[in-house]
Amino acid sequence: MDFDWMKIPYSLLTLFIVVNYGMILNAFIQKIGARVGRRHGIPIWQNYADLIKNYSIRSSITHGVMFYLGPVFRLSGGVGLLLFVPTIYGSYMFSNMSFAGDLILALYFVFFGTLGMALGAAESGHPHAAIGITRGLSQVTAAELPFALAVFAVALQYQTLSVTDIVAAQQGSFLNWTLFTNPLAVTAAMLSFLGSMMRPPFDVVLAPQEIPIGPPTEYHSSYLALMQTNRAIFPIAKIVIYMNLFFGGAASWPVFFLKVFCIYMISVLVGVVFPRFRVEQSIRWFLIWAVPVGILAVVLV
Amino acid sequence: MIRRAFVLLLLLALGAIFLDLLLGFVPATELNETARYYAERSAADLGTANITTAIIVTYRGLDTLGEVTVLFLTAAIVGLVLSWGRRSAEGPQRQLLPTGELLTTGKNLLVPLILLLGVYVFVNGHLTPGGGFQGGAILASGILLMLLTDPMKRFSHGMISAVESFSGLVFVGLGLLGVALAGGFLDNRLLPIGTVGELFSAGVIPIIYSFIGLKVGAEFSSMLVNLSETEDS
Amino acid sequence: MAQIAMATGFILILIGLYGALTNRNLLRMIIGFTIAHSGVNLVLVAVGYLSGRTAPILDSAVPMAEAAERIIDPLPQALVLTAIVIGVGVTALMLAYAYRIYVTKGTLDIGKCRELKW
Amino acid sequence: MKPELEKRIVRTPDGQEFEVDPLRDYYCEAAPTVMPAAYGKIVEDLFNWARSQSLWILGFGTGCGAIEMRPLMTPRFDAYRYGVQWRPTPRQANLFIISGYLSTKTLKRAIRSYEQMQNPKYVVGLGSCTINGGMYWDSYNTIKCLDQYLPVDLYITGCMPRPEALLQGFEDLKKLIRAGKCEGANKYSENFDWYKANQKQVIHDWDMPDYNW
Amino acid sequence: MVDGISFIAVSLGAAFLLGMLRDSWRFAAYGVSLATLAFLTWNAFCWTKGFAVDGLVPIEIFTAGTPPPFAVNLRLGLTESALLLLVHITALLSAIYLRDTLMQQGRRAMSVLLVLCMALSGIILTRDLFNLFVFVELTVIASGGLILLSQDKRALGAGFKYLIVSQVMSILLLIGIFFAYQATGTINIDGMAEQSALLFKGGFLAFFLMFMAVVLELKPFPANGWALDVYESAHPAFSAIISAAVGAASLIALDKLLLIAGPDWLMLTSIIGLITFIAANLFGLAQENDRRLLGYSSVGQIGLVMLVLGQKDILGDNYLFVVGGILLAHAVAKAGLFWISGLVQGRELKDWAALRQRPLLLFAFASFIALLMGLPPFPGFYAKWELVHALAAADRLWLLGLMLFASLLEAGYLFRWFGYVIKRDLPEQPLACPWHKRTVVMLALVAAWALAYIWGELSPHSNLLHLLPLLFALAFLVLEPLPAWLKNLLAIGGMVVWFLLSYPGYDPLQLIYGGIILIGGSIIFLASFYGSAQRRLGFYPSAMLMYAGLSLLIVAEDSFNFFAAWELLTVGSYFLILRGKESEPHALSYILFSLGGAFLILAGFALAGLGAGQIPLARLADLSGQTSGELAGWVFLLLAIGFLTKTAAVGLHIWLPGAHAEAETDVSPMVSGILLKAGLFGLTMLLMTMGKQQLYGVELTHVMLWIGAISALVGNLLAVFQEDAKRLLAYSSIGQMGYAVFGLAMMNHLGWMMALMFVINHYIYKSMLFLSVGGVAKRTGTRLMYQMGGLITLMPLSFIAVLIGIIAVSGVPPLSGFGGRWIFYNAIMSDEYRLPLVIIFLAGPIAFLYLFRLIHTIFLGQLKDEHRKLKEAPFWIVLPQMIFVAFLMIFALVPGLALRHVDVYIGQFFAGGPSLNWEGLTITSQFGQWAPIPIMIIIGVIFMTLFLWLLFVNRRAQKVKQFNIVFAAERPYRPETTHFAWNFFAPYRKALGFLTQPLVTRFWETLTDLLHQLADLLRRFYTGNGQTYAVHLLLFVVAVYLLQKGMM
Repeated sequence: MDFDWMKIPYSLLTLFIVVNYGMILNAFIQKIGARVGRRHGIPIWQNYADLIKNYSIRSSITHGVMFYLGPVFRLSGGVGLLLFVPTIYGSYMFSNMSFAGDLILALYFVFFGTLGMALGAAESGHPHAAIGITRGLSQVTAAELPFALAVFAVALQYQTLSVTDIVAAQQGSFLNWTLFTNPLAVTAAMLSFLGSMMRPPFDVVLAPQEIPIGPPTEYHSSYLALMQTNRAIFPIAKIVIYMNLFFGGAASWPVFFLKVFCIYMISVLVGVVFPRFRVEQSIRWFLIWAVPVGILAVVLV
Repeated sequence: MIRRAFVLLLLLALGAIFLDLLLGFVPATELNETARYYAERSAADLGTANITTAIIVTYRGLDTLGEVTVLFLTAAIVGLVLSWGRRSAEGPQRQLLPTGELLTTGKNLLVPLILLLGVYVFVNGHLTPGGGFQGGAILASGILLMLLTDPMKRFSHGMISAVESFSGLVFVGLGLLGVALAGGFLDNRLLPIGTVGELFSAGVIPIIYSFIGLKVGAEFSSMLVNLSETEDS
Repeated sequence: MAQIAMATGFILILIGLYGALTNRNLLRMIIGFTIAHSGVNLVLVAVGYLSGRTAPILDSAVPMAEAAERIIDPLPQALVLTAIVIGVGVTALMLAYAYRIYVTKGTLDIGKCRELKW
Repeated sequence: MKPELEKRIVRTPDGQEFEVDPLRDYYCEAAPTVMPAAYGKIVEDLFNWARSQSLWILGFGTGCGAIEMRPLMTPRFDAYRYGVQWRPTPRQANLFIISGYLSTKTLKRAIRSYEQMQNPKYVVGLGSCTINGGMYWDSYNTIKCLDQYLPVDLYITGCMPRPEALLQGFEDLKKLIRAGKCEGANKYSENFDWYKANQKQVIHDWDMPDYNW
Repeated sequence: MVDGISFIAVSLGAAFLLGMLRDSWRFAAYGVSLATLAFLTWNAFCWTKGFAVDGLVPIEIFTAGTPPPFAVNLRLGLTESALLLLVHITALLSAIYLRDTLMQQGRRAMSVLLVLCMALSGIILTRDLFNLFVFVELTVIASGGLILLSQDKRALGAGFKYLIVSQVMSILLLIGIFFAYQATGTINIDGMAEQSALLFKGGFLAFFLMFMAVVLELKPFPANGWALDVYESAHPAFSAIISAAVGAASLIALDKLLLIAGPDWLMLTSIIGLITFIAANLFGLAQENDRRLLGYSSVGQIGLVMLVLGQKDILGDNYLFVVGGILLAHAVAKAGLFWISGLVQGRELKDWAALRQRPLLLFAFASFIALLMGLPPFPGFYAKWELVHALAAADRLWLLGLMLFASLLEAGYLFRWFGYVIKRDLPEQPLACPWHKRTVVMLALVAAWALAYIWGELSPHSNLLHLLPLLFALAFLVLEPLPAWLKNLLAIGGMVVWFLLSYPGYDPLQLIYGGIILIGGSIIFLASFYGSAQRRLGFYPSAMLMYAGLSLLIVAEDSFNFFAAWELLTVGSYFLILRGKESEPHALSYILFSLGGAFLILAGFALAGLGAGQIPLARLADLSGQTSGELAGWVFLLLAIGFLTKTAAVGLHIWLPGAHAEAETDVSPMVSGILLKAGLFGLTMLLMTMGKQQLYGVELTHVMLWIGAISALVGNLLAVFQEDAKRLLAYSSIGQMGYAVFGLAMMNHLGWMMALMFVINHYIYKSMLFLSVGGVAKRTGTRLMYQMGGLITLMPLSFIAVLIGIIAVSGVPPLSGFGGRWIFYNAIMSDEYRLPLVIIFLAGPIAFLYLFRLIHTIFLGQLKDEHRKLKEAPFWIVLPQMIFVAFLMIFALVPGLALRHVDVYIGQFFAGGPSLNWEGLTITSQFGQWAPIPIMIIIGVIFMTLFLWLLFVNRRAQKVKQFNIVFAAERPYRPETTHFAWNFFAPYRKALGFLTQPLVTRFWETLTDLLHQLADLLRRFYTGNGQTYAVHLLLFVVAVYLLQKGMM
């Protein structure tokens, strides 16, 4: 097979753009949260400071080999997810590594990081880490379900599993977006989106005071820095999928920034308004409110 | 009480079945094919005057063999069962009052006559109403009389058993000879059938019937003796 | 005639069975069965009876040629004899059993022989 | 010593017996090492800037000062805008505020928490109690001078200092960090024996390894 | 050979001769008896051989030189001679067995035994009704005498009850015979048969009474209380005679009567037989006394034969084959079991555990149980096959169904008993086994296998004992004394050689299954080298039996061979599962579900046969074309449910967790990784031939979709809440099989590809996981996960196996599990059923939960004190795991190696549907693409970059120990309280726990409880009172009378 080596620098470029955008977006979102709480909020570059500080920590400890692998899995998951999905529609170079697989690859690769993180955190031997993981996994099983249904509905609608083809089908007018052609699927997917963004009301997994930070309790310094990096990439990578599937994709970087921002804002706005669910409550919530919508979407498509 | 009522009810139902049988029963007016065959052929073929005897000893000799075996078996089992009790209790024998003179004399007088009658009945089984079973029963009644008059009298088990078994063997042996020499198992025509109505006629029927008589007599006696010996324990 | 005998026989059977099934004493049961057996034999003989005929023995009264018209069915007669003897055998066996049960258990009550059940 | 920490005999599933010494088997016994700044000046300046702009306070309230720290998160004071935030786990925190008097019992926990933080890490003593015992100067179970037990980078005086004083203290601390003068962790490692001796002098039921990794 | 009359004359003569001997000549008397019996046995054998092999014509024996019907006549044919052989051989062996008793009781007892033989011979030979009566009475009296031989005082009461009942029977019989004679004018059976019109005009009642009397001899329910008492208390050797010989003779008496009767009576006979069969087996469930249980079983088996007698009209030429098969199997097995019961000292079923002291006796016991159950290769198997086919062809389905149900009840108590024998503690009293008794049992064993061979030869289908794999498995019985490593080597060698031999004949589908079974099986056998210092008695025959069944299954071309292989693998795996430590109840439920499923399959094949004895499997395809109505749908339904029991579909799954979890370390992967594929293969075969079927408008494959989906959900969900690692894996298998069933049921090309992908994947990773978990459990001495933890450094290889395994299971790229998921999505794209998909979607992520739990609670977290010195799992257990890891990697990179050919092959069946394109490195479908190698490379590069960088940055990181964790300024004290493992997914349980309510378990438990309680309640009806029994008898007569009146 002939591989276009130029894809590598372009992928790195994509990565670079997304990391920075993610960092700023995260800070921006925190600022929104602060403003809702009538605070001034953090400076927009705060995340860079935190990241550099964590990389600059001099000492570190390790609990074993899986302890290293946790953050590695986590960040690989984020980066891989980003690279397996075409970022900019119509751009050969910014389609990154999406030749390797289709929507299903992306869908399942989401779990790569989750699984690795769970393993790494568990290796630390800290019970709170394990509790956090059980909460997270429990919740994600329910939260992913409406999304999977919506994806399936969309795939059925367009009769393809290729992300590029799905985006292509939505071009022309914004009325061609799945949002308008299949509102049920989008509703289900967006409800699931709330759950997978680790924001209130679905962030009991981290529960900072109850089980200090949850899974990454023992993580620090460069380990934590890798995870922070992922925290910048992963939501964006995820939103890219949503954008491509439901909101017509993005044909250029400005559209990309705008759409990602808007989609991210949905979870933020919900998050700042609602209090936190317990795990079983959120599972029930997804099953009662989101899944039926997804089922309707699949059945009616 | 409920149980009795239930049994009664069931028996009434059974009675209803029987009633059904009874009402459906049409008495024959003519002999059927089988009976006619016997009536017409037995005297000619087998030389017996008593058709029933012909049937018992020859035509359905196998039944009779079974019948004799039943008695043999019963005697053996009764002997087996009762002998356990005896074995366990070899205590001193019970003393009875002596039997009266009248009874003893009567017995002495009657027993030979009874035995003679018995022998007569089975020897003439092919000619007159009677036969081995009846004769044997009469023989056994003689033994019973002896037992009544002298409850402590002991008969030789070995002797009775030997007579019984020997008779049985002869019966089977004659039957097998029939296979070899005549028409089949238990065919009576080993010997010439002679003239109907004479004592020495009907082939081996009188012989077989005599041995049946002996055997039945021995078996009944054996049972009686065994039962009477249970008195001891 | 035959029907009367037969009916009597059936009644005897029922009486015998009733006795055998309601009395708990082994000896009484045996007697019940004996009565029933008598009834059976009566029925059997009645089956072979043809009214107005004589016993199946050839003699001067019944010459061979007329036998088929003069005698009753000889077969039931013969079979009944067998049946009687077998009945005697079974009765004797039952008596032996009753004796053994009495010796081992000291009772003649059938209701006491219930170690085996279910 | 708690019975759980005493040596004990354990049976393996296949029946052999061996001794477990919890203190040695469960805990790492290595001593802390001095970790000087390893990179060039520019890089270290950047790092120090980042460290100063990202003060993650360990959520550990010792004395009455703890109550003064809460308002910092409220809209009125909003410490977040200065890059200050609270972390519930010492692994991720780099600033330890001893918020008031420290009983010897709490000292033990404070030492353990401090040692579980990663180098570089900073200690701020809050209020007069941490400086000289304050109103508890003659108490039998509080320590009088925090400096003898943990390397303090900055004291904020007052009884109690107001949140504004705390904010001022953070700004001063930032200056110290940016100047590269906050090497408390290295100081602790260099004078490890001295600190340990002081600590053990007041903590009589010492039942942990010398350094809590 | 000697004239037929000798069977009567010789034994009678000998009996009379015994009477002439002295009481003290006991040896002589015993010698005469044995010689007589031996002579007659030989004679019967010669006759049987003459009729069977040399083609003699049946002979008539006239007595009294007069032709029938005027004199008694006898007939000797094949049936008669075979039964005579049975009677005499049983009597001869029992006489040998009874040596001490007979010597003690003397010649009278011997003559009673001889007379019994003679009476039975009479019943068998005679063609005359009254003669039959005489011999029946003789049998009664002789039996009454022999019952007395028992040491058991209770036998007296039982014997008396027997006599009471016999009296009533003889009254009925006599009256019946005479009235029948009166109606027809003949007393000969053949004569009466000719006159049957006459008989039924006036003499209906007469025949009814005769019929009832003979039926009552066969101990029909409910008039059989006495028989049970007799079986329980009589001497076992005598019980053997009653059960085997007397039963057989009574059956032929009934057969003779049925000659007279018309077809109406046949059905009546069948119904009586059926009720008896059901009731006896039901009551058997509640029995703990061995002999009484055998009694119930005897009564039941005789009932079954009665049922078959009643089906004479439809069995045609097979009548003798079927009756003979069942009857002889019953006779040999029951006689053998009764003889063994004489060796066992205790009278409770669990006392039979003493048999374990003598492996040969144990083998005999197992053979007898198999013989009774009609498992292959025993005659009952062939007979039941024919019977069921005939019943199905004649549309007597209710009879078929009830019969199979009762057989299942029978299996219930027989296998429970077998479980007791294998698993219960050795009783205090050892076996009493003098050599002559043992020899007798061994002769019965030989007879059992001889019958198996003969019936195989007689069978219109193939003789199973000619099948090489089966023989190879049986050969291991002989090889048992060898050391285990040698046997293991032989087993592996055998399987590999068989694979190489059969390889050219396989089509691609068979190749996949064959590869998994034979090569995969060999790899798992590597693990058996561990601990091969012991001999592992019973392991290799069982395992090889299972593999023999499996390897025959995939090459079976007709329904008969398929079903035989199915039964073989079921039995083999049952033995294997039973070997586990606590596996007794689970093995029982496994075999019951499996047999239930097998019966459904049998019924399905029978229905599909349309009157033919067997059909090529390919012919199933023509079924819907050939028949009208719903037949094809029913066949599909029955077969599918049968196969679904093996894949443990939800509702039928409750056997699996226990069976897989409790099995030995190297057995779990066999029964999970390989055995479950049998069900899938069955489904594949079924769907490939029959395709989609409808029943009452319901699309059955659609129902299967639902079943598959719900299995996946329930299996996964239940796995989440297990504390026991092996149970977790077992439940996970239920879920995985659910996926595979779902894939098959989709009935499209890609669905099948997915199912096959699951077949391969599930084999690899489930075997691997079971092995590594088994290895860990071996080292830690527990299977409870919360008692483990932190083993990663101690058992790194096991950890790697589990890690790779769970990544593969969860379907995360880049490992091979993802391939399955990818194909799955492509498959559902073209599928019109959407609702079950929702459930599958829900099930998917749940797998993460239990997989994470598995790896976390065992290998991560806190190490326990007592495990600090553990070593890595044994080499032989780790080796196959590493092979599997390599497999998994290769399969992940180049799935095309295995799947391309199958893809083409399956394509033939789903022409025109979407398929896959395997060109180049990327696999493309109509909807998307998947490039395993680029995925692996991309992920690998990212991963390694980050990993190396992190390692570099933290090169000076301090390695800390297990309690160096932040603990809210405190510190943990004990690993036990720090390891978060128990009730791991508590919030999940709160949210979705209601879905794991053990409804199915409760359903089956209620059902079995109900059956047991019903049995316990109803058996009280046998009060033990002789008079009550006689009342039952009368009640039965009246009831049948009313029934027959109603039917006519």
